Amino acid sequence: DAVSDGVARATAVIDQYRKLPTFVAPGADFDIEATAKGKTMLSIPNTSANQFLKGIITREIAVGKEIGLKVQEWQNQGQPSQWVQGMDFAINNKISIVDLISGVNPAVVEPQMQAAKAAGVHVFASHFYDPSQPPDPLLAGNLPVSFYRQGWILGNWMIYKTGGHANAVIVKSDEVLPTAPLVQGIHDALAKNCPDCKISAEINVGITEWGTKIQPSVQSALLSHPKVNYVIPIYDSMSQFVVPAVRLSGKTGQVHIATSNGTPFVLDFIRNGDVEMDIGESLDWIARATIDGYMRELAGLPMPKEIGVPYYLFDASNVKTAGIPASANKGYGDDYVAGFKKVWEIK
Amino acid sequence: MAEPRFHLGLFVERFALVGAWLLTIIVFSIVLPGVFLTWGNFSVLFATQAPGAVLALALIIPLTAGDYDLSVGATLTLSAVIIGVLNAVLQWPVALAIPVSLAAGLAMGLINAFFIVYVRIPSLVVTLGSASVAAGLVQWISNSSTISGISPALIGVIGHRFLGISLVFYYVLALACIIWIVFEYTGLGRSILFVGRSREVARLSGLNVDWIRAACLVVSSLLAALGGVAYAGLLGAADPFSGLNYLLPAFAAAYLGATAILPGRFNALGALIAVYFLATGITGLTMLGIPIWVTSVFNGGALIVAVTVSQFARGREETDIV
Amino acid sequence: MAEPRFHLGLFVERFALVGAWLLTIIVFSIVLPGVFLTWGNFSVLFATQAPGAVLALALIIPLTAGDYDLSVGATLTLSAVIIGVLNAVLQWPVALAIPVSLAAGLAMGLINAFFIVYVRIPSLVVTLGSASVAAGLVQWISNSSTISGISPALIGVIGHRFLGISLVFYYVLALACIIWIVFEYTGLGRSILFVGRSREVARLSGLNVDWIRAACLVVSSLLAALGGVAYAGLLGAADPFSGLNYLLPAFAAAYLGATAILPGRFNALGALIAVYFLATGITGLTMLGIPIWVTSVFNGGALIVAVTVSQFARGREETDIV
Amino acid sequence: MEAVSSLARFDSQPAVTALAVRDLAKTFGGARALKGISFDIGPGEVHGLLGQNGCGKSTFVKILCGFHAPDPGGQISLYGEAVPLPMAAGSFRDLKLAFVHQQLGLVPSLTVLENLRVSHVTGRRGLINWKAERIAASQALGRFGIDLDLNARLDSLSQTQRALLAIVRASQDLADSQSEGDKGGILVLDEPTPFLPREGVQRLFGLVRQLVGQGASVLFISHDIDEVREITDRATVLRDGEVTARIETAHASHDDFIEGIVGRRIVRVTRPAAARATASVKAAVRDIAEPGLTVPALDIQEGEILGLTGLIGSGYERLPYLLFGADRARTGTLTFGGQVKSLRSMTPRQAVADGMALLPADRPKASGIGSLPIVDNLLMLDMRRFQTRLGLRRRAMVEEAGKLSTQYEVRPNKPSQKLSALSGGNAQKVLLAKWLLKRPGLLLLDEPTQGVDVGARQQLFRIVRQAATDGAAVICASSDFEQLAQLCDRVLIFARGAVAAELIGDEITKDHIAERCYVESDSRPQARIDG
Ligand SMILES: Nc1ncnc2c1ncn2[C@@H]1O[C@H](COP(=O)(O)OP(=O)(O)OP(=O)(O)O)[C@@H](O)[C@H]1O
Ligand SMILES: Nc1ncnc2c1ncn2[C@@H]1O[C@H](COP(=O)(O)OP(=O)(O)OP(=O)(O)O)[C@@H](O)[C@H]1O
Ligand SMILES: [Mg+2]
Ligand SMILES: [Mg+2]
Repeated sequence: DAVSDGVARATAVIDQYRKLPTFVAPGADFDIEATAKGKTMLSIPNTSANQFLKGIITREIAVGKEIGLKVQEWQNQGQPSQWVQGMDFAINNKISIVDLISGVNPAVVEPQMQAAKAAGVHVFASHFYDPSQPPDPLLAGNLPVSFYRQGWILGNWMIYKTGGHANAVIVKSDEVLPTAPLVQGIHDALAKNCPDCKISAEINVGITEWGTKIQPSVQSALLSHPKVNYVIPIYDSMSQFVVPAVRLSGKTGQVHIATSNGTPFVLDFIRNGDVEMDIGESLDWIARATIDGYMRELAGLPMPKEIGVPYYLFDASNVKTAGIPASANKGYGDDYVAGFKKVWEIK
Repeated sequence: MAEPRFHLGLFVERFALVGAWLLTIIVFSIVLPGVFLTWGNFSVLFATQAPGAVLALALIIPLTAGDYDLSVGATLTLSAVIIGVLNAVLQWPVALAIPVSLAAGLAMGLINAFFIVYVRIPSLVVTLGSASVAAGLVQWISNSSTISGISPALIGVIGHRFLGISLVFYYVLALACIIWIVFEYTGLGRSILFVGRSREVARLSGLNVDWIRAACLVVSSLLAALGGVAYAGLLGAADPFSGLNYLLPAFAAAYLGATAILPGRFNALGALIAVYFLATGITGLTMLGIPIWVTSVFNGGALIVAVTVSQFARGREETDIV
Repeated sequence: MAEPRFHLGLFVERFALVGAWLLTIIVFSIVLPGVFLTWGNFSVLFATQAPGAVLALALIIPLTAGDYDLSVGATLTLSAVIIGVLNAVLQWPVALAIPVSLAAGLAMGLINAFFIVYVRIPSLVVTLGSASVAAGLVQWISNSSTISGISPALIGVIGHRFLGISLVFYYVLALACIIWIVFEYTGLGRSILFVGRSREVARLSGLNVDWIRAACLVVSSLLAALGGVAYAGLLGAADPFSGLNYLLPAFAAAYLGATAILPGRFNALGALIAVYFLATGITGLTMLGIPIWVTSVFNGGALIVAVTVSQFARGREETDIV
Repeated sequence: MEAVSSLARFDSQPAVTALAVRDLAKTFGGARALKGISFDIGPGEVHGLLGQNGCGKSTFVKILCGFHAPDPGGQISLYGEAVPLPMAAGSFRDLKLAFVHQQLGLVPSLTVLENLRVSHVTGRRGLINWKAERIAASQALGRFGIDLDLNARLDSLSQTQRALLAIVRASQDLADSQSEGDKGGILVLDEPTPFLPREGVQRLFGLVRQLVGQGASVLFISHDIDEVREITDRATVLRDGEVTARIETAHASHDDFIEGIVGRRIVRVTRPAAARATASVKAAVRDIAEPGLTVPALDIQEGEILGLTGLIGSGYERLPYLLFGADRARTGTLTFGGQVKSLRSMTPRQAVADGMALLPADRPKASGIGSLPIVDNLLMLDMRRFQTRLGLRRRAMVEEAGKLSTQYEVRPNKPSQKLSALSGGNAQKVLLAKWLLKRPGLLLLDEPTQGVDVGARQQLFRIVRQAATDGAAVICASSDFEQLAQLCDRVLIFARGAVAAELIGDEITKDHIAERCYVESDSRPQARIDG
């Protein structure tokens, strides 16, 4: 019937992401060291307090050392005026590349984007747009990532686990660009593969209010929708407030949490049994793919259409491979490191 | 002397907040039948607001003595994160981690007291500064990330349920009663009030103003640290940001509470009621599925409206709290 | 009467903050040769801190009159977001959007003034509440997301460079001078000070205390709204959260500024210097690539240390500001 | 070692002293308020501490209660035992000292009960029994024949009631610190009488005599020579922080005292023979019918100084505030400057604009801004004079303030200093000057020379008189009959909220005013202050 067909399709999707990821070359081999010579890069994260971004930038700095690219982080507390300052710093000091990594919306610093373009500074965005979203025209290049697919996996995970009877509460932050495609992915998964599933509530909480609003909102939602069996905090940093909400409303065991990003403390949550599943991405991989893409642009080669970092599901069965306590780069294997070395023509 | 008699204005003033709370409960019970007015809902409400209630109670102590303490939010976070790092990361037993986090609270209090009382810098400035320093330290020791895996022993002591409500709520209740009794029925409490209302007169009356102010600041930091312990135990994790988010609501509750029960004076019962009044409204609104922004409007609106009602009950007199 | 003569303590007190600023610049210039002490760096610094400086200037007006205004951050955001929605989303011309956002600032000011002056609720309570309401409205009209695409016309007026620095900096400078002159050299400024220091004496001396307080609150909200316009013009976008981030630094700057130039009084030049002193330190630390938590510690530590220096210069006397 | 040597010195004296002060000095940021004073008070003695404004009397009192730390080197001994200096907070209680401070030391925003019982309540170890506190408070007030609502906030009380409250509190505290059989102790009264009507002063003196009879000592500070002569046994006179004279009261005349204090004979201001018959009515009050105060008609002539007085509760002191709009009136009109104004809609703002001036009695709260410089307080109403198109001329303001301070004998003359650094009497001079600068047409004064010393008082009288001669009408509410006698052309005596008698010209003498006050209020069942 329709229900079991849907569950079968969902299971197929999930199985695909439980396999250890494999490296696919983003393009032709090229001499990255020659391209990077004398170049500098300034990475501006959305906020330096975000461990996901911090992890990527730390790896970018390390990878930069390997290939001779000087990478620097523009530390900030998430205030747009600080991003403006970072952009201007890059322009004033003739930095070759500005890396808007996963969060700073180029539209918010438009005057600076223009100035950078005029000054010959290459501004790239990485891990920010969904492939379906048009990038800012002033960008020198864009490495999108499919947030839709993350949503799609999350939706199918619930179908797979509940045998087609998922009843979910989604926690989201509409103000960040990736939210829309990600939530769309969840909706589409349920629509296509599960006639009986439903979303009881979608709770929209601004990032600055996660600490105060997520926990009470989730509690209220669980109490007012007693049949709910999944809470999906779409970004896993939200789960620290969802976990106590589930416990305090006495729904431990009945309500499960699935999320995405692979942040280490959430992997620890999985090991402790508080969270069921987290969709992970290797931060080191993202760092390498990002630098690879930018360098291709500078070398005059075509940039890949997507960042190309595979998703990998962590749950109780494999979370120990990420380390105890979990680390951001463990558990994904390491053939990609060798893969990039080969593509970059490094001995 | 005439015995104090029943006085309608005063009664309205004292119990306007309680009335507002009951009204909120009634309205939501009607709008959300079978969902809102349940033991489950209220037990969750009582437990989760406990850290915020502790902050509000911590605040009223220096406020009564005439000092602001803006650092309580940061101190709560610092204490929670210290427990997280020591217990979950370094694997210390909870019984050792808690004293260290209380010591951190003590240190915050002493630093605040030194600069406010000895160097004589306005309390707003000092605690603004020390909150910023503490927030920095928190980010450093927590590496800006949430630390999970705090020992079930602590979670048990804080979150274990009695009559369906986590123990932490009873602790908060006990704390409020103690503060109430100290303020209303002990010499120390009255001394604090005198110091807060007129430092000069208090000194002329032979009170050791400096020591009293310092003690209030230290106690408020210690309570905030205790709030951090409660927070860590409630969540089983410590996150480096949310203590600050409790700060403004706690201030609102302290001031709102000062319009109730003993109007015109910061008081523990009023503050407690204010915390739960605001939380009840927000819970009801979220259960209705109303967008989150409405809760901000409710928070601010309820604060102003409740104080306005009590102001009109007292004929719009100037209040003594500032 | 003896002419006031050069007095070392007073001099140290007045210029300690300027000295600290210069010292910061010198240290970073040595540590970051060729990068820090450049016109480019400082021109950016001057421009990006302009909205924060406007907030600090807005704050000192009601502070002088004895009222806190915690709502300036929310008002700034509200004004910026209104411009964003009207201009970028609904495609109104900037010349129409700006008056609407100033009108919103005016409304905030009038609401604050009504509850503070007429209903006589403490200003801390009212502005805490109105800030919360405004923050909710901001999330509603902006749908909690950043609005980009604000007209280049506004960006030009605010961000156009003169001598390498965006025009907005000169506006801020002019504003600070106007406030300075009003406070120091006009009867109105003195009247505000009298009202702030003793409402009763001011009233019995024939000053219209209520009007003066109300006017100060309205002006502060209007300035905050202007700050929002500057913010929108500087970024070419409006985000719904960052106004609040400016609030605490602006308070810190207002109080820090009150230790300088005219110690013991909130003053415009002191506040301006304090804003840029704190920003200079943070910029230097950021350029050094020092972890972000250090900047929080710097922010708080610099505030306390600078005030402490000036307190010791004046012999640890009680200050008049609270 | 110190203690021993000082003991030796005290032992050489004939009788044991209650309080012995040796070489006590106090410096405020370079200015020496006390330059090393020494004096003794015997047991059972009432000792006067006298001197001009700013000579250091209150400073001494504040050292004695542990508020100020004295300069090192001085000594204080109580009953032969040296007191460690600076004194620890609150230790004055164990030393059996009790105080009425010049500003009374009460908290306006707390209740009568709390203010009265502060030392008991704050000193308690266990729980407070509010019922017992209430009873004790009622009894203490009852013993003084004062009827006050214990729940009333202090700021709803008149200045007189507050002064009485402070006195009751101090006497109660002293009584409580004395143990059975040992009735020593020292009551320190720093200008307790400016707000007390005559019979209040008599009750205070009765209390003082009772305490002295039990062996306690009293330190009495006042600018009223008659009071000092009536109650003290001996007096010590300070000038500029030094002891300049010791007086045996029994052997000294009124003028001896004045000469001791001021250093010269003073010329008393004398009232012009009679009010000018031709003068026109400057201000006319009609139809005030407030609860507790009725004034159907009252005219004040140009150049006239009209005194208002009465016993406690007679309501006279409210009139200036009602006329000025400082307190809301519901009835009545004021005709002034050619306009009839309803008092209902009167505001201080309007009053100032119309050329009225009000010097309130509550100096710290309603009259002066302690945290602002003298120059700002002084020229507050006159800002416009210094406003040019380029802004205020600050330097000119400071110069002007310096001149005025000289004219009004403000000491020390430092216009940039904060008002709070001035002694009580000097601050009062500054604030009177503030209002007179406006050349008001109607000058309303409430206890204008409170705390002003005998010398400067003549100066202020001269200034007020000059203002009247220049055409102002002056209303002066005061419980100081001597002041009224010297200053006023006409005195209205109030009883039970209405004018009961009018004294004119030569009828106005200190004794006559006192007599009429009693006669008028005795003609009905007794009010609150009584045996
Ligand atoms: N806190 C202070 N700071 C600086 N100077 C002060 C302070 N308190 C008092 N003084 C100065 O000390 C001197 C003595 O003041 P004090 O109050 O003892 O005078 P007093 O004899 O009580 O006068 P009065 O009769 O007017 O009350 C005055 O010159 C006064 O200006
Ligand atoms: N701070 C205060 N100021 C003024 N009055 C107070 C204060 N605190 C308590 N009282 C009054 O003291 C009296 C006794 O208070 P208390 O709370 O001890 O009552 P109680 O012993 O419970 O008496 P009962 O229950 O018989 O009325 C009451 O009239 C109360 O209003
Ligand atoms: Mg004195
Ligand atoms: Mg008298």
